[in-house]
Amino acid sequence: MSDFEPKIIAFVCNWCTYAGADLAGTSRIKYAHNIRIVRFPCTGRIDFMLLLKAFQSGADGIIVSGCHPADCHYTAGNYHARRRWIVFQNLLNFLGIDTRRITFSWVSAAEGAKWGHLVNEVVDNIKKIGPYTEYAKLGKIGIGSISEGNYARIE
Amino acid sequence: MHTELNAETLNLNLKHKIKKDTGEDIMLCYQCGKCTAGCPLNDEMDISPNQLLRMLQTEIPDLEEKVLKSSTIWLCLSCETCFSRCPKEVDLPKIMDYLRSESMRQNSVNKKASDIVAFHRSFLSTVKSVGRLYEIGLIAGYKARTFHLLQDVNVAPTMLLNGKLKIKPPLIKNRSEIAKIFDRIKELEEKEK
Amino acid sequence: MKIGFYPGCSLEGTAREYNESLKEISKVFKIELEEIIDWNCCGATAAHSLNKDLALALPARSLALAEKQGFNEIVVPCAACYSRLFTAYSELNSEPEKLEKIKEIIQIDFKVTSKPINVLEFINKYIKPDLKDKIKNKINLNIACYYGCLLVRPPKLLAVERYEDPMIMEEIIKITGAKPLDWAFKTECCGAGLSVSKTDVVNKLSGKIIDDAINRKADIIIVACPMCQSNLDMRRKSINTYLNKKLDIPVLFITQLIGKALGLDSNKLGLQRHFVKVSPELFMQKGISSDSVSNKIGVEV
Amino acid sequence: MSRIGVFVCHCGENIGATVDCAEVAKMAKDFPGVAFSIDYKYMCSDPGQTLIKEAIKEHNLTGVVVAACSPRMHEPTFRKVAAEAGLNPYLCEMANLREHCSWVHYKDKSTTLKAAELVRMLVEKVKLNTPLYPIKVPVTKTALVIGGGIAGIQTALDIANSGHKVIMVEKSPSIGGHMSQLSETFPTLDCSQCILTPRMVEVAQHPNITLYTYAELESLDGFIGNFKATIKLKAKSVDHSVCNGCGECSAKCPIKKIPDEFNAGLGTRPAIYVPFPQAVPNKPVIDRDNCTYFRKNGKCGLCEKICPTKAIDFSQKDEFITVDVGAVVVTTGFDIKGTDFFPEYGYGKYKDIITGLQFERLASASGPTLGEIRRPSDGKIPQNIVFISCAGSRDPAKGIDYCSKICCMYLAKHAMLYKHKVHSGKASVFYMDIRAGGKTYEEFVRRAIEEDEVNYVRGRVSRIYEKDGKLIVKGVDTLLNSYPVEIEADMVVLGTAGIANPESESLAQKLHISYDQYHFFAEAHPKLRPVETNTAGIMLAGACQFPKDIPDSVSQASGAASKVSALFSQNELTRDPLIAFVNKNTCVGCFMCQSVCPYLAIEKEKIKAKDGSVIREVAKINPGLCQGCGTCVALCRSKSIDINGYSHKQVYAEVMSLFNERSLEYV
Ligand SMILES: Cc1cc2nc3c(=O)[nH]c(=O)nc-3n(C[C@H](O)[C@H](O)[C@H](O)COP(=O)(O)OP(=O)(O)OC[C@H]3O[C@@H](n4cnc5c(N)ncnc54)[C@H](O)[C@@H]3O)c2cc1C
Ligand SMILES: Cc1cc2nc3c(=O)[nH]c(=O)nc-3n(C[C@H](O)[C@H](O)[C@H](O)COP(=O)(O)OP(=O)(O)OC[C@H]3O[C@@H](n4cnc5c(N)ncnc54)[C@H](O)[C@@H]3O)c2cc1C
Ligand code: SF4
Ligand code: SF4
Ligand code: SF4
Ligand code: SF4
Ligand code: SF4
Ligand code: SF4
Ligand code: SF4
Ligand code: SF4
Repeated sequence: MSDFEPKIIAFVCNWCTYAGADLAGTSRIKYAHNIRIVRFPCTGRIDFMLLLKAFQSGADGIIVSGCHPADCHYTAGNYHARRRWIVFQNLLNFLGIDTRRITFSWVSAAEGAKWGHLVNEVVDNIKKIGPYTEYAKLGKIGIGSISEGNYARIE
Repeated sequence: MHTELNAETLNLNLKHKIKKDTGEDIMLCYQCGKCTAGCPLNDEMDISPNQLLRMLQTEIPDLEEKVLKSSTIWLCLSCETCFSRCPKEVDLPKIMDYLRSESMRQNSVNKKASDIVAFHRSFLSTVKSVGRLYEIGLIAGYKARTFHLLQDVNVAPTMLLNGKLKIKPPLIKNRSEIAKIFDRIKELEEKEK
Repeated sequence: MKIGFYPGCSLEGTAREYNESLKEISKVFKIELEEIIDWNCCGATAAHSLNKDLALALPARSLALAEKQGFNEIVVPCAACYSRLFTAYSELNSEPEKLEKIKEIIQIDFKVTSKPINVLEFINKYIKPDLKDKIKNKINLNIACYYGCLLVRPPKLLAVERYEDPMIMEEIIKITGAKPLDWAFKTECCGAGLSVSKTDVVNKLSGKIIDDAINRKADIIIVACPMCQSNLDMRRKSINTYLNKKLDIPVLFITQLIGKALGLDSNKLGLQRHFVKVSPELFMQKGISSDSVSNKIGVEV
Repeated sequence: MSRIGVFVCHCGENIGATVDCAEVAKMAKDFPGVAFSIDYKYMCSDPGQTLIKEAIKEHNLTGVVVAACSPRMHEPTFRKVAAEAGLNPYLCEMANLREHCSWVHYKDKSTTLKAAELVRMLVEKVKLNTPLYPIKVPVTKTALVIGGGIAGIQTALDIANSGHKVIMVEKSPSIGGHMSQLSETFPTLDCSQCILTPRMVEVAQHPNITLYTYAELESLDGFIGNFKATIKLKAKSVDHSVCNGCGECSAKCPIKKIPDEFNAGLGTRPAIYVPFPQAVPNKPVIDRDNCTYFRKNGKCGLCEKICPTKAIDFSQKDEFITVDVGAVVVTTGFDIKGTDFFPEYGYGKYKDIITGLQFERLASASGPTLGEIRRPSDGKIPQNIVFISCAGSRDPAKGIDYCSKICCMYLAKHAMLYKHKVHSGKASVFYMDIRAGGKTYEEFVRRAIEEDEVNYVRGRVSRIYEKDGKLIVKGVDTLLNSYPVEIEADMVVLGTAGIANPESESLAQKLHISYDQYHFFAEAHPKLRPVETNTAGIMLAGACQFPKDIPDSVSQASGAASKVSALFSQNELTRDPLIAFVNKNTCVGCFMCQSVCPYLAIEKEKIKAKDGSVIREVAKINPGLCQGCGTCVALCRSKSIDINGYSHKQVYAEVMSLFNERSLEYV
């Protein structure tokens, strides 16, 4: 397993974590290359079905990160994201996806170093857990039909 | 993140033990002194109620020891005046209850408080054997424990005259049950240790 | 109507007159106070001073027995017992683990459904509504209503309105024609718990209370707790010695006062049992017919 | 068919040293839909920009991905470039090869590979971009100021003086607020009326200000630049256009014993009244709740008979007017707790225990005692006075955790004023901490202690009771080992907590602004946007946000006014069009979205049949209010909301691009 290079997708908000990742860059903080960042206006925008889709397509791990609890640029989007995350965790458990594959974190625009640590930590963890190979199963239980604009509903 | 309560910190700090045992958070106290200002017994106490909390806040072992050896914890009447007025809702009487049992456990009972402890002990032993309070038994027991043989000689005869003292103990039917309650609690305590 | 009754130890002994007067007035309102069979001591200050499990277990047994007898409510005239029973009632109701532990200790299975009520709640609910119609003697006295600690505190637990300046007794006695006084010490502590072990403290605390009542021209003090009564009445001699004054204001239970207003016989209400004697003229002087209080016993103060 | 152009920037060595930029450009050429791809040393330089512009034209590009630095740095630059080449600016995206790739990884094949993937993500996204146009909204250059205390007065004057119209709404019969009740003000001890009155008059006379007193906001609709406010003008029963303010009516009104609000209940006033001599406007209103004419069906009417100008008009009705405004400033101030709030201090039953505001009236030369400190019960001059700080504040048991911020200062002021007036008197202040953080504030408090010898005792008072005409104050001195301090006082002043106005919650609902747990209005950001609310176009100033003193209220008021002026300096507002929109056909009308939108941008829209009957209700997003957070998008279960720039399809395409060709094997 030593040469396993996991694919990690990060769903981050534009105001805090995206900027924090920028700061990591300006500070030349080195971290693992396995991360791909998708920019969102706010963690509140992040639709958790998209995360499932990412797993179904072959992501090995996911980071969701935004502003610290009281600092949301839009005042409360991150709060709603967290609330949905709790529900979503149950769904993951139900689907048999190891919840350790998703990391929920707060990285502010000033926390470049924290971003670097976070990425390294997640990459190490996922390397330990191993590649995500059960995506076929997700297709079987009906997530396969998810395509843009046609998502299964999560409560 | 609050500090984990592990055995080590438990051994060190009275403050944490109180939190665990009674749920009362000593750190809430901001030393306004309102409790002391209203305490009917403050004049008699060797440590005023707010100072007592401050001493516990510091976690200094010497001060904790002083608290357990204080007369304050025995003088507190549980009148609840402090608690009802405390802006931070610190339940001092509950903390005092805890400190009393802790003080007994550590054999640190203040000398001046020995009368009070003796009274409480006599009271409970009457209850244990009779099920209810039996004044004559209580006073006799108390006097035997404290050698305050002459106390209340001026009241007792009138009590008797006014029909206020029962000569016979008010035995309840299931006295053994009461004694068992005492015993089970003792057992539980042994186990917890 | 029947209602559960937990007399508590004092009402069997030092506060017999409280018991007698409560029963007498209840009779007038056709209420039968039915004693909890085989009730035990609540543990008082001693238990919760020394052991918190015991402080719950002792009252819990009586609560459990009351439940077995089918009482929703139990009248607990002694404020100290009431405090212990009510604390146990609330704690066991809100903390299921504690309840489990206590059930284990007392070896009785119960659900904590019998609610302790104090004498003021009892009077308010069952006596006050019809009191006016049954008054025979108007009480024409200035009265200091003394609550002490445990009828009003801690307010969070007991949910008493105006806990620093309660008006419950005042509202009740106004119906009898009495004039309640505005005074400063109605909820100050009398030193109850240290009655025997620290008599000097009692002298000081109770002394202040009596002094203020007299300064405000009270004719009598009324109470609803045997501890308060015994401190203010039984210990009067030593209080007077301590204050170096001769204070002779009588201390009556509220039930005795109501009894007088209902026209009941003083001796049935136990007025002869007081240390500070209740002079027969007290009720007559003010122009109210009164039977004579047996003057045989009572100390000179 | 998309024709995407990819422009890979070396950023000199910044990207070029770590990422093989030529290789990335080469790979990009093979991505589906890419029509043109090139790498260049500095894309943002003039030649770089020209390169992009020419490629757009030459290759007829339908979208552009600039693979360079962070979009947070240069997105506006390249969007402008696209626009200049005739392409809609929102058809340009940036891939972040510098901050998120070359600077954080080592030179390695995997780094170049990552760069290519980042490009691919954005290529997939930009293919789905649609042309967008900035939202333009017109601005009505009139401001509504609600509340006429010092904060409202300052705001109104600042806006009016910068040339814009202001409508001020004050609920009581006069403007002035709490400041008009104060005697002298810390930290300079100048007379409150003297500095306030000229400003009140200025408000009344300013050509740009329309003042409505005895009026309240009824409702507010619309959005920034375009609000519609309905104002209720309460019936004054006096025609102010003819009344000359002679005061005959008040003098003759037989109803005289109404507790006087202006004197904090220490005096009385008639039913027809001007709240205080310097009131603006200085004309009376009839308090209908207390006037005999209104209470007893037309009896009395004395004022009508007596009025020389025939100004009394009993038939007046409440009137409603609607005004268009572009911005709103809320300056409704605060309230203070009364003495009945304190069980341990007698539930308000002792007449000589008063609030700080009542003390202000006693100390004021225009007050009921003409400035002499006399106690309410018997008019005697107190020889021993006690002040109690934090009365209700910093008291979680009473539901108020916060420090009211002003009381430490005004109690020091009171003690000082008392000592100046009653030289032989003794003044004590019970306190827990002395909070005197402000320019010359600490010096002020020290002066009270050092020069005026006010006795500061550290400790909270446990109880006050009355005995033989004295108030017994029981405390301890915690600096003296909790030594008991029992003072026989003649009068006690409680520094009671400053609290939100009782109607603040309903006002917040009318305005769609948020409030904190104590019902004070919430600012958009405690540090960086302290005078704005979360609703664009609505500002805050003064004590309605939190208890504060005059200097702070005034600074905040000027801040709010400058925000309004900045808004009014534009004829139109331009906003990014990255906002949400609803698909009416699929929306099921659950309005879950409405409950989460932090900007209250989601409204209900009725879908009507031809005959005008309502078929169903759906969500509608107000583009003036939506800030584009996307919370509603994620929440809508029927997927009926989408958002420009971060649409379902776009983010989807980004994610999928990473896996459709897992690891880009063809490199
Ligand atoms: C006892 C005391 C002493 C003080 N001493 C000093 C001092 O010495 N120095 C100092 O700097 N500060 C002092 N202050 C603080 C000072 O009073 C405040 O800083 C100031 O009044 C705040 O002004 P404001 O305009 O925000 O609020 P306010 O003065 O409360 O004015 C608000 C106005 O809005 C009106 N209003 C309320 N609701 C509505 C509504 N719904 N619609 C329309 N109108 C409405 C009110 O009628 C009022 O006119 C003192 C405060 C107190 C209580
Ligand atoms: C240790 C510490 C901790 C703090 N923590 C907090 C906190 O947690 N939260 C909080 O809200 N506040 C905090 N503050 C306060 C905060 O730092 C200040 O409120 C804030 O910095 C003030 O901003 P300013 O722009 O007025 O002044 P400054 O930050 O001092 O900026 C002044 C600028 O002007 C420049 N300058 C100076 N003279 C000239 C000149 N003659 N010509 C041209 N330029 C000049 C300086 O170089 C500087 O860039 C803290 C302050 C300190 C000291
Ligand atoms: S009243 Fe409460 S907060 Fe104040 S000193 Fe006492 S315990 Fe502490
Ligand atoms: S409960 Fe104890 S500490 Fe508190 S006021 Fe009463 S006697 Fe004092
Ligand atoms: S209403 Fe008439 S009497 Fe009253 S102030 Fe105006 S003009 Fe004078
Ligand atoms: S009608 Fe009479 S009571 Fe009413 S305001 Fe006029 S004078 Fe006063
Ligand atoms: S300003 Fe002073 S008196 Fe007022 S709440 Fe804060 S600390 Fe207490
Ligand atoms: S000077 Fe600073 S540290 Fe001292 S009291 Fe003021 S704010 Fe606090
Ligand atoms: S959440 Fe979706 S379905 Fe519900 S009202 Fe909003 S847009 Fe319509
Ligand atoms: S995107 Fe955000 S601001 Fe816009 S309507 Fe949706 S929740 Fe409200």
